Amino acid sequence: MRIVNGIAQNYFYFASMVIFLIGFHTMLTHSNLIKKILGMNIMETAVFLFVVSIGYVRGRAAPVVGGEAQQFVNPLPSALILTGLVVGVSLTAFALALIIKVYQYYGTVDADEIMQIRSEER
Amino acid sequence: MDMIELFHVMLLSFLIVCALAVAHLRDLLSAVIVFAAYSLIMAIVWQQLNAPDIAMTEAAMGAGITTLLFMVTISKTRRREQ
Amino acid sequence: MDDVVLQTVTLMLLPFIQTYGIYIMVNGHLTPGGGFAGGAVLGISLILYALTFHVDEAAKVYPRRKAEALESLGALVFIFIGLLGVLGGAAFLTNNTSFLSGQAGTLLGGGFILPVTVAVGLKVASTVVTLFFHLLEEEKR
Amino acid sequence: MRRMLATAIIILLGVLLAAAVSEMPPFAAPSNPADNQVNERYLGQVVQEVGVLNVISGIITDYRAFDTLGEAAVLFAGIAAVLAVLETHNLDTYRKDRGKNG
Amino acid sequence: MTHVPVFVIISCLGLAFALPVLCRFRPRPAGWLVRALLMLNTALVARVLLFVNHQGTFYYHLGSWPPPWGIELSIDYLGLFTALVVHGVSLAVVFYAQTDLAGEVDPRMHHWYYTLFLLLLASMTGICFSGDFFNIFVFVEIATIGACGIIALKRHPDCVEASLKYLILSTLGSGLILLSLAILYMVTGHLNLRYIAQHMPTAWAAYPLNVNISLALLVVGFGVKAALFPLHIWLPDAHSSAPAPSSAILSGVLVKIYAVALIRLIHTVYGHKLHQMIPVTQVLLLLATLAIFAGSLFAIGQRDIKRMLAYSTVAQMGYIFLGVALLTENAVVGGVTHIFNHALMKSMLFMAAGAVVYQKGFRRISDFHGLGREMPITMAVFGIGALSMVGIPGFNGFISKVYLAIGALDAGRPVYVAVILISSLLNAAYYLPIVTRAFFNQETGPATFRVDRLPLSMKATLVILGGLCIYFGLVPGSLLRLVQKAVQSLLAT
Repeated sequence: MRIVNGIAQNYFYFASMVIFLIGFHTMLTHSNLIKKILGMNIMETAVFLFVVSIGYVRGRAAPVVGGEAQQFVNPLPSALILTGLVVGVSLTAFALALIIKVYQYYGTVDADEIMQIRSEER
Repeated sequence: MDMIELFHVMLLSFLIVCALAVAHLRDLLSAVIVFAAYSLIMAIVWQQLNAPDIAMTEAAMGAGITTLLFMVTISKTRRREQ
Repeated sequence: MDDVVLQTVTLMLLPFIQTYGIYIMVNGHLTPGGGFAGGAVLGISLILYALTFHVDEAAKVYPRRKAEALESLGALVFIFIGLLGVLGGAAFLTNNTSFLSGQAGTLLGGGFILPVTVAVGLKVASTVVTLFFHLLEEEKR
Repeated sequence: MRRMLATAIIILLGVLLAAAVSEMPPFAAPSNPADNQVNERYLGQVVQEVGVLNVISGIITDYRAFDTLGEAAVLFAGIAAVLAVLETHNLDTYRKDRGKNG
Repeated sequence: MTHVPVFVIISCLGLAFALPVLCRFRPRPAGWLVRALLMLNTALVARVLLFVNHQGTFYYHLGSWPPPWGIELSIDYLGLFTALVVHGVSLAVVFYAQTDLAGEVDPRMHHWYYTLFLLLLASMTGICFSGDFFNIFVFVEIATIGACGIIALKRHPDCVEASLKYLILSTLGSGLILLSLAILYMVTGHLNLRYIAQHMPTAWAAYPLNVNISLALLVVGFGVKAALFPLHIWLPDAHSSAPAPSSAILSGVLVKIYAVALIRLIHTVYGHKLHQMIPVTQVLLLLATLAIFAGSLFAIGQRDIKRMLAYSTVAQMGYIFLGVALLTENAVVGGVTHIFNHALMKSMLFMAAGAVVYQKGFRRISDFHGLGREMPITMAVFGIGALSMVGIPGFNGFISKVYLAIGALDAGRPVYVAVILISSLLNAAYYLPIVTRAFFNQETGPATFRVDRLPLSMKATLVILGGLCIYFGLVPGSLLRLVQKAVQSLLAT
């Protein structure tokens, strides 16, 4: 019961963990490489959601000073995630470039088929 | 539970449903489009969490550029997952 | 691709998108936004142009060599500005708030923040454009 | 087989993370450990110390500017890797070289 | 002097940013610029090491912001020692790469190769110095892209595939590291390592499960990147298909940098709480033992020389983790010394294998008959590396194994002494046949020659590294004093 209460209270954290696991599962089980990269993106954004929700405080304003608001949410997680987002985009771009090249060499983007082709070549 | 929390829970369930859909769609192009929707909802969630900077960046980077890159890749490779 | 309506609408939209991108970038330290978001919007505007007209047309407007040079330049400017702190006798990346001699909380008020944001924004814009163009031009086999 | 293993790992991780979530500091409460002197200074002093209104911008370009330099380097590494890979494995030259070597 | 560490990082970054523009039309000067910069930086790092030895650890506040607000570099013994290893091996690799690279990477791509190499180098140095968890994460990401890039730059289908596999798995690892970072930030409210450690007791009292899970995620996340045993599946492909200089740097240094980062994080952040989290160290010990045996057994079954060396790396990472998980001072000294020794040996072995590929064009172990007569210097250096790997007294691999064994006895676990002895025999089972086959077999292998003679730059690099192996085997005193200081300052926190 205590656990259920804790989860209900931290529903944002719980949702981000669920999404994280969905992305993780997609990455582990699907053999299609593009699907793997999609899973990787979902996993990363889930972690980002988790970090951003750490910084949120109920009833406080966005961290832009100068208006009427006196109390602000924690700005540090947002600043970190801004970095994380860009990192994610560069990783995705590089992975996709490699996938295009894999397709040109092997004629497939399926990890299992590639493994088969390589074992036949040997 | 007040209105705003209900709204948050709705958004979060949307996110989970979108993530599941991305995992289960066999058509990669549809999966990428659902992923774009996922990114946009994520941007709205971040707006709701009072983090407008990253909401903006996610809307431009995640929903815009990542989706475009995925689409280009799919157009160069195969569209369906076996 | 050669749809006149699409092309006209794109041409009408482009200035607004680009103005918005530059606004986000330059005003990043006063309102939500910043180099990364603004740069991405700027980059997307060029991608839109490339999609409605043709990649070659876009390459004429924004040559690839220039884009690649700008990527290096943006990052180098960042390092150079950081080194100014060392020259001033402090640590690397130390901000000198009187660098642009503006009032705190105004456009020029953040010391080296405005130049850094613009450098990063331009770098992001050209990175996005280069990435997209190069991936698009891969032949299909 | 691999699916079963992956599902087992996910379920294990899920149970652990759910237990962790129930133990985490309450969401959106003002007195969390993360709400400490660090962001007090960021929020309270940013106008005097840095001269900007957007606190996040102040953090990424001044307080933690080295991270942003690293981020620019990540972006640069990404684009350099993409360009180099696409150019190295250019199919036209690949076919040409293959034809040369028989 | 205080600016030097940050200068080392940003000069690498700056040259990396400038190279694609500078060398767009003439890629040739790129190599010389990199070599010059590396020589300067190696000298600077060595100078800072002397300075720290004299003055003690110092901290550098980037942007002049004091720690909990800004990012700080903590320049301590362990970081400097690792940075010196990184720079030394990189220096050898770039001199070796001067001629070898032309055989494996398209000459028009050399400046891209050096760009990615420099980014990798800068990030490795950054990981060594940084005292901020998120900063470490950013550098880890740069290192990921750089490492995958320098694998994929050889025009061969296997390289692209290996690079992609590596990229996907290390992104998985980074995701776990970021999650661990987030949980730590949530329960302590800090990102600076020293401040996290300071707030750890209260966090441990209030949220024990979260602290434990963050440690587990950290170990798994860095474990993927450092090729800890069941998570090593990317390593054989990536390290064997890459160009020889990349293999040397990836296998010789990069995996160890992640191990060092893990050691530093575990010891500074969790510190004395680690003894209350016995399961984690127990699991680590078990995995390390499995890694030592499984890596060696897999290596015995390989027919390709570079694949065999890659599996051997898995086994040797097991030694390092064994030393770390035993938690006694001598064991950690053994582990950290092994980081140095293995970096030296493995990069040398990969370069020797690369030299064989460069001159003869084959890499199957069965073709090595009588190679000792055709390439005496290369195979002699290979023999030194092999003997050192086995742990023959007089070579540097022996020293670290002795310290590991003493550490195991200190910890009251003599069973690990047996592990070390048996694994040495296993090492002998796959390294020594190559050497005997090359020198004492009367048959001759395939008489193919791609080039008549090995270039001087390759020979000289190999000979110098081989000499260093023997030197540190015979006169390990200065090295050990340094490592002991590093370990003492690490364990004291």
